[in-house]
Amino acid sequence: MSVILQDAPFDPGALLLTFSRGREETGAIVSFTGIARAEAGRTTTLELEAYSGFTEIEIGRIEAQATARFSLHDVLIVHRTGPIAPGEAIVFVATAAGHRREAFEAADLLMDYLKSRAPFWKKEVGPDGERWIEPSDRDRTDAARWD
Amino acid sequence: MSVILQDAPFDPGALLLTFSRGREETGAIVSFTGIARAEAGRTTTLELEAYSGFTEIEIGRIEAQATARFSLHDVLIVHRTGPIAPGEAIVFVATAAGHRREAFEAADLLMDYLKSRAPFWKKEVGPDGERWIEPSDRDRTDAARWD
Amino acid sequence: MARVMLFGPLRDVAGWRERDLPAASITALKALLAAEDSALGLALYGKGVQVAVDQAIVRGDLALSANAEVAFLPPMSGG
Amino acid sequence: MARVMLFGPLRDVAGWRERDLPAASITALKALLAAEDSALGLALYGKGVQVAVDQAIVRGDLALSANAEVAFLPPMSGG
Repeated sequence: MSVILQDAPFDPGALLLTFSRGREETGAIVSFTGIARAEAGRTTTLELEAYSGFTEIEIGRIEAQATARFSLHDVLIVHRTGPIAPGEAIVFVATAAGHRREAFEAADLLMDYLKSRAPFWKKEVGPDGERWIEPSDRDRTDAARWD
Repeated sequence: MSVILQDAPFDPGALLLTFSRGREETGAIVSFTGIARAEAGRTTTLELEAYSGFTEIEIGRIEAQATARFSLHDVLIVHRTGPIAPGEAIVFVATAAGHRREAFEAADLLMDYLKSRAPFWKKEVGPDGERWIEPSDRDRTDAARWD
Repeated sequence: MARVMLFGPLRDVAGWRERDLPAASITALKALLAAEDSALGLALYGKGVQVAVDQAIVRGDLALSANAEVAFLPPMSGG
Repeated sequence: MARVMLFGPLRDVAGWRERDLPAASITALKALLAAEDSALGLALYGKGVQVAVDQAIVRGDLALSANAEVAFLPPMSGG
């Protein structure tokens, strides 16, 4: 079980490769990769700020809740911080469980949390200037499904 | 959009790596990897039989339905056939969409279909002999969610 | 001649997977197989067994063209 | 002295991210910041701004020990 925040780009395939190795009793692994969209040129960079230390602890708390709720064998969360270019991965979540429903639901819950409540501040920078982003209404209602 | 059946083992990480490359407008990629469980020594090999040609067409039909229903940008389904050892991947499904809910639900639907209705015949071989497997009740009710 | 294919448990019952057999229709083919091997005959009429001709599921009887591929598909287990 | 940290839009409003400031409590610290920069003061009392002391969210006022880390967290945007 781990939470990694990093400025450096990462490769979701390489993360899944490591995560899925040597699992004899895990029947199901779900991964989610969130990618910065170019929005047809409207966004040139995404800037993500975390509160180093605090952000990892808060995410780790939800990770522990999901692990207990869905009897997970393992979880990995990797999240970019700093400037992110279109096409680059922002977030990677992988869940390992005995059966597929638990692995799917845990990844779904973790992503809903990360997209709406995790301690990040996100700015979109484009040709028309920059703006701070808030969670969408859909992000909020998605997250409320698990309360 | 593709369906690949193969006797050779595959690496889910390598598949995700290729699948996620160069996507500027895809916001979300979900992957599912199904792994043969050792069941604490009860299963030594899983044997999967497909009807070459027919099985790909049937799976491709559901892939096309999921693509339309969830506005997918892309889908990849890779499925092992032949003898599979514990710890080896049996199935890999990846979905790419603009937003995460569509990517999650499409992968979920495809897996429910693959686990309960896809044209495969599956035999478990262990120290106590061999037996043909049928979908579990849970597999059937999971699949019925999408009808 | 039809190319006849058995899948899953049907193959275990019959002891073979693929054979070329003379048959003008699905009904005639089933009767031929049952006459030769009663256990296989019983299994072919079993619950949930579907028939595909040239890779398309068919219901009821159907005349078979020369070189037709006839597959007997027991209930699918999923992957 | 408290180590004061601003995140997200608060940092843009204030023009700085981290400073050491003398303050015996959160209330005193907010008053000090508002006296110095009224736009920041307004933002700090804005909707949804949370305060963390030594990386734990606190509600209401709290006395600050020497070397306390005080972070002002505007509504989180998620990743």
